[in-house]
Amino acid sequence: MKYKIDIDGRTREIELIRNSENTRWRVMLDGREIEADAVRVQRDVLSLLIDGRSYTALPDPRGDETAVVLGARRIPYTIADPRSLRSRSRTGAAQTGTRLVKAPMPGRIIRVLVHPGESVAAHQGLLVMEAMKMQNELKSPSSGTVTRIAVQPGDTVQPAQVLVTIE
Amino acid sequence: MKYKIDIDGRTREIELIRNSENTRWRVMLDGREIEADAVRVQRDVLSLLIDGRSYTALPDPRGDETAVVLGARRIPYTIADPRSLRSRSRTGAAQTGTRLVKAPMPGRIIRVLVHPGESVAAHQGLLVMEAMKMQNELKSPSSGTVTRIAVQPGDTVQPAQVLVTIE
Amino acid sequence: MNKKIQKVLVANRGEIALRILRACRELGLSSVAVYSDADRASLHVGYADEAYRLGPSAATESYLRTDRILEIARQSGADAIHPGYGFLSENAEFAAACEQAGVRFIGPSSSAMRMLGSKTKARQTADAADLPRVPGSTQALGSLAEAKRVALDVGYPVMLKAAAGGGGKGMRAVASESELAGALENATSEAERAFGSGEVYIEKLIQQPRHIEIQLLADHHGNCVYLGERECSVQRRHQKVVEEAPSAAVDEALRRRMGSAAVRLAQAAGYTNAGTAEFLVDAERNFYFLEMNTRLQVEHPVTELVTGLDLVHLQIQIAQGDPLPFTQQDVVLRGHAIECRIYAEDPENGFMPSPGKITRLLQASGPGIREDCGIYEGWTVPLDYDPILSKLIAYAPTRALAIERMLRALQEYHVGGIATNVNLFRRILSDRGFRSAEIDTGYLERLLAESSTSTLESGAVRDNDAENAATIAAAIFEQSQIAAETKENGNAAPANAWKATGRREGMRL
Amino acid sequence: MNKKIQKVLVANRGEIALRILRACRELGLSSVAVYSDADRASLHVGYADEAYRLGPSAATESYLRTDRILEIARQSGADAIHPGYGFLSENAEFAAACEQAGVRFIGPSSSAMRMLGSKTKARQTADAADLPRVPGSTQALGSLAEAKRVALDVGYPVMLKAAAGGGGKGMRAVASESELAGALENATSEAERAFGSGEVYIEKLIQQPRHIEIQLLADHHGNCVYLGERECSVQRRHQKVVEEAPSAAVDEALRRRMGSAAVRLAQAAGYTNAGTAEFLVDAERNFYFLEMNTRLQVEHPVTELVTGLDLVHLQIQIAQGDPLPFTQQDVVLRGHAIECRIYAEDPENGFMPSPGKITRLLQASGPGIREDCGIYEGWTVPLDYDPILSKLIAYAPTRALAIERMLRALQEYHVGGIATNVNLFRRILSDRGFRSAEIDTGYLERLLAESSTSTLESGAVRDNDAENAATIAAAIFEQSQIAAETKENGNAAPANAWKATGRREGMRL
Repeated sequence: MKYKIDIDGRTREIELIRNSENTRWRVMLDGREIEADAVRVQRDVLSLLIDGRSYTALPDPRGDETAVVLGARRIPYTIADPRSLRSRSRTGAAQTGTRLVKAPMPGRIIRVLVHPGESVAAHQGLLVMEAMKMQNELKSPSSGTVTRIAVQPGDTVQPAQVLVTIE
Repeated sequence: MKYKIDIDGRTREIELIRNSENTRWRVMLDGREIEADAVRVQRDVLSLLIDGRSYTALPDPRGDETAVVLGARRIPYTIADPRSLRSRSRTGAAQTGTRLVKAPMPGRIIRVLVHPGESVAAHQGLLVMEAMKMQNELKSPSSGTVTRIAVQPGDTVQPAQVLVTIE
Repeated sequence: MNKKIQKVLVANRGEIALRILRACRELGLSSVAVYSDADRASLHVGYADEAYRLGPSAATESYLRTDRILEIARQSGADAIHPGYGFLSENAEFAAACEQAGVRFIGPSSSAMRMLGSKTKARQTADAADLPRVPGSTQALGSLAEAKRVALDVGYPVMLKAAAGGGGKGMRAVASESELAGALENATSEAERAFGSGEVYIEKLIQQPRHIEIQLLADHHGNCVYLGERECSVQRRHQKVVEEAPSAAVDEALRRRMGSAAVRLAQAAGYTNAGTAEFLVDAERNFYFLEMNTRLQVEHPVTELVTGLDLVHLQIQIAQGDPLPFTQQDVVLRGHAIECRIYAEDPENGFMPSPGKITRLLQASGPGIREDCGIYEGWTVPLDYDPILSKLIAYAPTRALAIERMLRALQEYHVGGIATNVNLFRRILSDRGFRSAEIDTGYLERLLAESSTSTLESGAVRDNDAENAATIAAAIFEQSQIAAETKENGNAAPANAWKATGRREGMRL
Repeated sequence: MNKKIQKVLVANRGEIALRILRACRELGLSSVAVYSDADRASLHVGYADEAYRLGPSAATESYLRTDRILEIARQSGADAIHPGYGFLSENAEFAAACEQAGVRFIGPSSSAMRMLGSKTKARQTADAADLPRVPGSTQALGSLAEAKRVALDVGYPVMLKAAAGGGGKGMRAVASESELAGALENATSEAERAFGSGEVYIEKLIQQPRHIEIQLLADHHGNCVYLGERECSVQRRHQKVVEEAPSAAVDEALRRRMGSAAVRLAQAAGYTNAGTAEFLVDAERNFYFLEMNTRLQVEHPVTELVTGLDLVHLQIQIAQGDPLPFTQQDVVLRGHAIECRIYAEDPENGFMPSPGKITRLLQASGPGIREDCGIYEGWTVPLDYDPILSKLIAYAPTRALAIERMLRALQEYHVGGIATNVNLFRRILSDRGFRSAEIDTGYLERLLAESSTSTLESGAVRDNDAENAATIAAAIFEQSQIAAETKENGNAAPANAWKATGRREGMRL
């Protein structure tokens, strides 16, 4: 199986070839051959030995995002290979001039800090939301103009509910 | 669903009735009605609240045996209800006058302590087996006569391999 | 007072409920848990001998329901209530209601709590006991005009603080008069919502202070000892993030002075049980009394590790009238302990809380590691409460080794499915400033303001071998995933699919 | 000697390999694991920075392969080898080979090991250092005739012991001359198989002694300190089962006498690194030197907890030539620690080992609990090695509380799929004799000989409510099971099937 994987700021081409029924894999990575010894430990934890170096990796999907945890690092990746089902479902969602500020989690709107038509800078606070006993300011993702405010103080909001529109 | 369960030296008749889509169950146990609140925690751990008392139970199958772990106790049980698939597969294996002493685990025979035709008492040592760096004496399950010794010192044995026959 | 406690109702949830229930089991006491609907599947419910439903998930309908809790205590025959921290733990009315109901409140008397629980009252008590304190008002502010007057009096910058406060709520720093009105409104409304009281007072802002607190124990026989200090300067928005004992800034002489001051305060208030006197310490090692926490603290484990004592055991023994089993001279500090508060929050996204299902949990253990935890794999972090998941605590002979040990434990720790602040601790504990103990209450905000490219996260030299390993691991996960989706019609979850495929393809178990 | 260690090869497996690898990480040292085929998926392989295959599963083809281990050390650039306990840890030839290869052996010099490692040699050294010791031979027995003569000389009952022994192997008690021939044959053959040497010697059997040992640390600068004692009397077949520190039988004066004797012995042998002098202590508190263990002990954590020190850190520091960072006066014992060795063995079935797959693992944590563990859920206990799974260690201010804390932790602990001795610890720690510290090396065998109906296992009053709960739980498990088998054609494993059904039937997640 061959893949293109976008990982850590690079696109890598990789092909996995099982050697036999043992734990060793032959890997072609960007044209270079690597011997890897791979064993599953602890359900979904992978122990990898490459040239004597020992790595422990586990998959760490969060929402739509796929990632590998390797040691202290969490490294998101996407599969560019067209045979990957998941990569296809993640296309679309192109960026336009319109930015939607959505509720990141359920909560309650405490204060609205801007009004329709107001110009805002990137990272300027738009509204204050309370969730899990904490008040957090939701900030503008970019500079622009507030075109719509869909909530008012006291409203209970659900995850991904659109709160403010910036153009 | 109704069951007969052999547990802790008693045979109990039990019927489970879900109240609704919440966590409460109505239970008929030996004709007495009990309200139980049951929730799964930690994959296979069951939290049971009965009359305010809190129990944590988990299934603990070992080989053929089914058991419940409740607090510090492991309580084996068998389902007597004919609808249970597992209870059926566990029938047969009736006791006769012949006792087979089997290897409980892989290992090596170190010494044989009896000879064919010898009379043995219950719990008398029959042979010494080494497994996991420890030497253990295998004892006779009952009094009787040794009719067959299927191994000799130095033999490597597999689990459930018959070592000695006692009649 | 001399009848022994038999059955303890734990009026709390999460890690602290479990920690108290463990103590009950160790002391041979029966225990009663209470739970909201969001917590039916939480660990504390299964750990107690008895458990009763309080009500819906909102704290106001469950863990803050004084009436329900006392009713459950009565019905279950509990003769003592441990309030934990937060919720009703510093509510003098609740303590008084327990006293009236004949149930022991495992904490101070309601009268001592009234003298110390409100921050403004505590400041009056501190003045009477001759403790140095931060200049400012000892009364709640009546109006914006009064606030302006007091602020001018002590001089800007000032701090606004909720009288009933805790956990950093209802606090605002104010640099100049122009910010005062807005800050007062914010602090008042936040305090109102958090504590049911909008009382706010003013303190002078001490520049770059350390936040250092003294742990106290006082029994009903007039014995009061201090158990050394905790260094709690690593804070974000006035919430403690990392705590340690002892403090690198406190020597034995300062410890004795601060400890004696704290004991004086407790004795002036007729205080009993465990309690904590919080101080600010400035660069010249002057200390200023801030407030008294009349309850067990989140960070009590670091004190337990360096003193070898069990504070919850001692709380219960004190509550049933036992004298303290040791004196001040018996208290010897040994080694160093550090606590990391693991929260369901995303430091890379404005510290937004991240409730949700914990799909994977790998925990740390081994030498010198303690975990006080209230979660498990498969548990869903509810929306309704503070997002604390667990406390990871490291003990070692020296501070330097405790830091390395904590880093080792954090490396072993993994929470999957939700965002946590685990990587933030790695960053703090690897930071030069923290490692040389150059910390004050502004330390963490300064660290967070630095570009994260300077940290171990992305600043490390590119490790090609590790990148190759990550890529190979991703490909192996993906291959199993696709194989699973193709052959099994995509029903299996990624991890399970990978597992199934791994098995099929002969990967060793 | 003064070049710092950079990279440590850990020539061991299981919990002790992991414990040493954790220390390496904490000290900032690179680490190299080695593994047999049975251990490819074991935790220590993934924990190290590098890992190399030794060979097939049998210890003789892997962990005892001196040549392979030194070859891997050379290839990986490891400048030190930590042998752990067991395997090559007391092999003077291996220590000498390390010395010749220029790799530091983290243990004593081969010459000190030769003076103390063989029990017969150690007895000669002890005589020279004027230690009280058990009467008997200081030479290996040459013949049955010689054995008979020595035994008659010291008087029956006597003990036969393997000179190279450890872990209770090659030991036999002999009550009278008629048993001597058979016992000698058994002891010799067991010793031959276990240690590659059939050398056996004779000691007088002390009646109902306690087994108490002194932990030592000695550096290359002439400093040697003792870190108090461990009480190891709870044994079965001369194998330690429960260990504690301190011993209830040792007061400060006896501790000082035993500690000084142990230091004298170590200094006589030019000993460096961590080591343990084992003694028997009789009812009159006379102590007799037994043997010296020239390595880290399984039970070292109880000493770490009461001293606050880290013995593996100190071993590494000593090996690289650092002086001990403290003196005898700095060593202060505080509190009490107990260790339970959790084994894959079935106490209800003659302590037969129970290798196999661990299908479920719930671990203990919280205040005062440490676990040094080498297992995980899904791991298969191999056939080829000692069946130790984990060490559970409890620390508390007093012995009584440490016992209650351990019982609490054992209640939290669950290993599914294989038999373990967890319930045996519950029985021991609940036993009146153990709780009053009336223990000697025969204590456990006597307890095991008692009818188990007198224990908490089945002797408790029938608890109808608990029986009902167990029955209801069994029915719920079964209902889900049958539903799963019917609807899903029986492919799912019981637990998973129950899970799936639970979900379908609306049981809260």
